Amino acid sequence: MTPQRRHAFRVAVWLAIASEALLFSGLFMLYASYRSEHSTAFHLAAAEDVSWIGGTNTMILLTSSFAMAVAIHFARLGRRGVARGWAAGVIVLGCAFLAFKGYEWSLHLRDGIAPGAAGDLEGVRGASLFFTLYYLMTGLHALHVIAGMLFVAWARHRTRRDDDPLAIELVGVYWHFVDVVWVFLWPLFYLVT
Amino acid sequence: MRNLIVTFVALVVLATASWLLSSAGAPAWTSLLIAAAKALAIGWVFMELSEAHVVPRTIAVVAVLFIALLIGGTLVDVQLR
Amino acid sequence: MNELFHDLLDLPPQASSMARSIDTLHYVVIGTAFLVALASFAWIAVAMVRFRDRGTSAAQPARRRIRITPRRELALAGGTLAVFVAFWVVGFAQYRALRSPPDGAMRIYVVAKQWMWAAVYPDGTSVEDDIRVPVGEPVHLLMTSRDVIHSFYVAAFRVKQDVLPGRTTELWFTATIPGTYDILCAEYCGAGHSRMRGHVIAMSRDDFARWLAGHSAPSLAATGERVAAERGCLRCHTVDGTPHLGPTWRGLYGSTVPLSTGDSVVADETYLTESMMDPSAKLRAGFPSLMPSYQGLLTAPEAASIVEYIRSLR
Amino acid sequence: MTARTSEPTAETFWTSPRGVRSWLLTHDHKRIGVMYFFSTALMLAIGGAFALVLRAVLVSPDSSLVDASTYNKLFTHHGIIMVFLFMVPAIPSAFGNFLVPLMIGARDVAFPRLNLASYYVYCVGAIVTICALLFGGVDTGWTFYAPYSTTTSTAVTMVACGIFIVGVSSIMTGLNFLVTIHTLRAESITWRRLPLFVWAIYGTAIIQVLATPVLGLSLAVVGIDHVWHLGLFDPQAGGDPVLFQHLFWFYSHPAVYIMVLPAMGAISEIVPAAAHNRPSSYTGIVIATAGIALVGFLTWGHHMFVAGMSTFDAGLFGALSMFVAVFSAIKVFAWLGTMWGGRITIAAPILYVLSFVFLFVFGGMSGVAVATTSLDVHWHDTYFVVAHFHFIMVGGTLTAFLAAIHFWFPKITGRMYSEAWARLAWAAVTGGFILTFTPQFLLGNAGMPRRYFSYPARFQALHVMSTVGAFILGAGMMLAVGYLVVAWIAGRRAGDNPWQSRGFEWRSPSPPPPDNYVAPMRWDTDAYAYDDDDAPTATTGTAA
Ligand code: HEA
Ligand code: HEA
Ligand code: HEC
Ligand code: CUA
Ligand SMILES: [Cu+2]
Repeated sequence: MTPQRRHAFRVAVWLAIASEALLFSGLFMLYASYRSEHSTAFHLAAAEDVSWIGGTNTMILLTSSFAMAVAIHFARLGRRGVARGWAAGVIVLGCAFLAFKGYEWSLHLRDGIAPGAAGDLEGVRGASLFFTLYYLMTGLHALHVIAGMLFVAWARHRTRRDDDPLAIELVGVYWHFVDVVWVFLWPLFYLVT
Repeated sequence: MRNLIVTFVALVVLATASWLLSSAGAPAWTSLLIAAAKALAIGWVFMELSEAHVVPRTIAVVAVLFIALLIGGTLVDVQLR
Repeated sequence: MNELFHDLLDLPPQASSMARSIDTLHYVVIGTAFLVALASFAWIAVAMVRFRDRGTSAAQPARRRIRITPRRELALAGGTLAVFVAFWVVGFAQYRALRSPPDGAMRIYVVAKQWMWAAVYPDGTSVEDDIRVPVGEPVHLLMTSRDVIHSFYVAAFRVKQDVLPGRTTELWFTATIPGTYDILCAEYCGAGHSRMRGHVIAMSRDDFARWLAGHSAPSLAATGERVAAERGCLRCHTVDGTPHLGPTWRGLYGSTVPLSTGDSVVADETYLTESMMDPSAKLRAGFPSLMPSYQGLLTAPEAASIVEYIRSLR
Repeated sequence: MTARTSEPTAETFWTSPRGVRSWLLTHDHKRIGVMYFFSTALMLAIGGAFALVLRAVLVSPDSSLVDASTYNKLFTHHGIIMVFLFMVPAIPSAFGNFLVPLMIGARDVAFPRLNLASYYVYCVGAIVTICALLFGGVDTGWTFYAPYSTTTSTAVTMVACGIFIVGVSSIMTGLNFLVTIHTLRAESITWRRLPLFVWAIYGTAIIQVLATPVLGLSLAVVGIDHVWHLGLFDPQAGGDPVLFQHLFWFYSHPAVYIMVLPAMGAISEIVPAAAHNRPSSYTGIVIATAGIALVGFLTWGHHMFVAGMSTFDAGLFGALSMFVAVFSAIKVFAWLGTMWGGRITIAAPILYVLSFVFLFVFGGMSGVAVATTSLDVHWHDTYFVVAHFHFIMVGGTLTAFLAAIHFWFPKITGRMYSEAWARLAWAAVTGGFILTFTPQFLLGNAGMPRRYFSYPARFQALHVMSTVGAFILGAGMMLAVGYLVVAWIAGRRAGDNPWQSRGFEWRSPSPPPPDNYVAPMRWDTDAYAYDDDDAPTATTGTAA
């Protein structure tokens, strides 16, 4: 592959990420505005989120990003077997993240906290907005985690016949982006109690 | 490889610090500041912006600016009306 | 001059105190637009005649090239920007005036719903679709909607303001010519949007006073007193100046209220209404977040009546 | 004329390879451009048909042709079809696809398969959007303002889905162009020699990639809310309807520049080619393109001056709108300068340019007028605004689209249309346009709100004029369809470069062969090298 072609792929992936970032930005904008309009409600509501799950998931994604970076590192050295191992780690961590996320959603749903519904905080104006945004933002993020895992699996598969590390590198950039989004979701939904 | 490990450790330390600070009742902007620092570290090292061509770097900066623009422009309205 | 442009541009009567000056700006802006467009057209048309390809004929004028050097470019852009900025300066000054109701204006509470306009006067008179106002006196509308967004538009006064559910928006005007002027809903609001029309009827002060007197109803403030008692506001609020669970209402209106965030606000109609509908949005310093929201429990006229009541406690 | 005419038997992209399958699965940017052209033109016809029904209804103050809710659906779908299915993709995806690779000396775009995919994604989105009509359609206006859009009982979710899908296609196209322009330029076509149309597509693509996702999000949120009643914009739950407007306009103001930048790009190519003159300020046009693309993101709030936005934001967005308008003025000055002193070929393209400049300048200045805060209080949501945007979108962009068709028709088909018919159609379109939309400015002045099915009788005379104009305009467009189809089938051969343009795209045969060039190319003169062109000779296909 020509250097020019590599450059083309890198630019394309970065553009796609910029576009995705703006997709999320709309929800971040709603969060920021509603938080400034209903700061007490958002405080109270954030306390309902399960903080150990949030913390664990943060660590999981940070670790997965690290694993991704290591996988790329080995792919470049030509040690494709090692790279595949680390990439598998990324996928496993992604699954773990989703499992915790799903568990937390189920806890919420049991407590009557659903999109548009605020459980015990039903009377507090603005609390249901918090939870709607919580579901929309973590839901959209979860979709990106799933997409990211599929990409990683695909790139991992490619390394079997192709020793070009480009695919895994590009997929890695995307995966890190998914991590960055979570880095912001975590304080917004768990830490601002 | 060393870079990667150092970054990872730094990320974990920052995350822990953020968690401790918030349970100690620090204001919300501290954890957002830390989040920004983490995002920067991930972008610079893991996403390899440090070695990237100007084009990806420019794209990243422009995207961040536009996000700030959307949130800023609206927030100004919400606060001032 | 005003007459000529006014008729040429098919503008409605200038029936409010602001209309004349807004129209003057209108003439300047549209006049500039027209002249610039015409000049560009003429330029190209002349070029197309003078420099048309004459084939082999020797009459072809020599090739010339206008180069817009950076210096010329800056001059052109700067000149254009200066014109636009001038529009902005005058326009924004007028806009701020349009958005700042004068003190002591007569207040009318307006409620929009699909697809009609209702209004209540401070003395309790309520009307539908036909809002009467005295000529020469500033009128201050406090508007809210019961369903979707509407927009209160009186072309003859050159005023318009969207009317939102869950929020109070304001608009003011001083009618200058007696007459009947259309209120047209200017924000799309469903099947009846184009029929959501009303009238502002501007009458001389005497006629207006006579009309109002003919409609005696319990005043808004009196209604407010009753509603406040019925809804249990007075369990937490006093009207004698002593704080209870909540702050007292005496002297509240127009005062500067310290907030828990350290900021402060002036307790005007919008703040008071917001405090009923969304009490936790702006917490008064020194009080707990105790008050429930009355969104959906108080109707818009009831909220307006309580505001009037609090206002009467000065 | 010394232009070498390609042999009729030479292979062109039209015929090689043959077969329906080869078209449907093509990776050739030219074929994809042509398919986009026909699809978007079909959308123009449908949207135009809706417009004519609207105009017919508005002839009388209380029409019995349709009822109020049908009328509301008609203007909603008119706006949606025209904006999202016709105008946003029309010039970038049809002409952009066809021309950009030819103008940068490439054989294709960077990602041909992505390009084809974007076309099919567009088709799916368009079909979903249009099929929503079968499910009753939507009646929200193309702006989908909450809380009306979340509470109406019409097919909001389906249309939101359709537009979302079209948006994905738009992002794919923009991304593809950005990468193509960055990585596939022929070595000697440097940034400073990039044709102005390519610059325009570049600016457009930036907006497509960065603004479209926000539109997608806002429609997704409305669609979801409409189904599950989450109350995200419902004041009852503490929601704020004005925030939806912020989201919507953050895309939709930049989107108006998606709709005008490519049109300006086409004009920037046609003017030098028709006047045989170097642009009077290449750099100015490039800077203005970038300025519009970037500063255009700073003005969205000017749609909300009376929406209950803060006074501070109103002043800020008003001022920034004035600022961005200057960039358009810079372009106009550059075109005017270029027209002076050249050797102008009087033919259909330049006639459309003449109309374009007049209508765009007045339409743009009416934009400046509505950006003047105090004036917009009177004009907002009246026919003045309707006239403003039709002046730019129909008088500007649609006119430029027609200019582009007439200019590049010989490039694409290798044939020439009848000039006499073309002038007749031009006169009908321009005259009809002016008659349609000038009265609407006056209606707005007089206080006629938009989206009104019935109206006070005093507005009738102007409405009737407008309707008459619309039918003349429609007739002109149909006429154009007629002679263009005839010319496509049976027109005379045009030669490779009938306009004797120096543009890069004219240096390959017309119509181009599947791989764009028959011989290796050198680009030693730039795309506007008319300086020594007093007895023009063709520059076709400079083989190395
Ligand atoms: C292609 C589409 C397009 C384009 C290019 C524009 C361009 C502009 N628009 Fe327009 N606009 C729309 C499409 C477009 N608009 C649509 C669809 C709506 C309505 C949406 C809805 O509500 O449904 C709208 C509505 C709209 C509004 C809201 C009105 C309202 O709802 O109340 C405003 C307000 O500021 C505005 C402003 C502008 C400005 C300042 C420009 C500027 O960019 C114009 C710049 C151009 C020029 C200024 C011309 C060139 C100038 C010269 C040659 C000047 C020389 C001058 C001197 C020397 C003095 N537009
Ligand atoms: C790109 C955009 C675009 C274009 C090109 C047009 C074109 C036209 N528009 Fe439209 N319009 C909008 C975008 C556009 N419009 C938008 C965004 C709105 C706001 C919607 C809302 O409020 O939500 C609007 C609203 C709008 C209204 C206001 C409705 C209201 O507020 O109540 C009116 C009324 O006159 C109108 C009229 C017209 C007319 C007469 C044309 C004419 O120029 C059309 C001319 C074209 C044709 C007549 C088609 C030509 C025919 C063929 C090519 C047929 C050949 C066919 C075959 C051979 C199969 N439009
Ligand atoms: C359970 C007690 C309680 C009830 C009942 C109650 N309030 Fe309050 N109210 C408060 C408290 C406490 C505050 C101060 C904290 C705050 O700003 O929310 C307050 C603040 C206010 C304010 C803002 C005053 C200021 O100084 O900032 C207004 C106006 C108000 N209430 C109106 C009403 C009305 C009208 C009702 C009845 C329809 C009502 N309240 C019922 C407790 C109550
Ligand atoms: Cu009410 Cu339109
Ligand atoms: Cu705009």
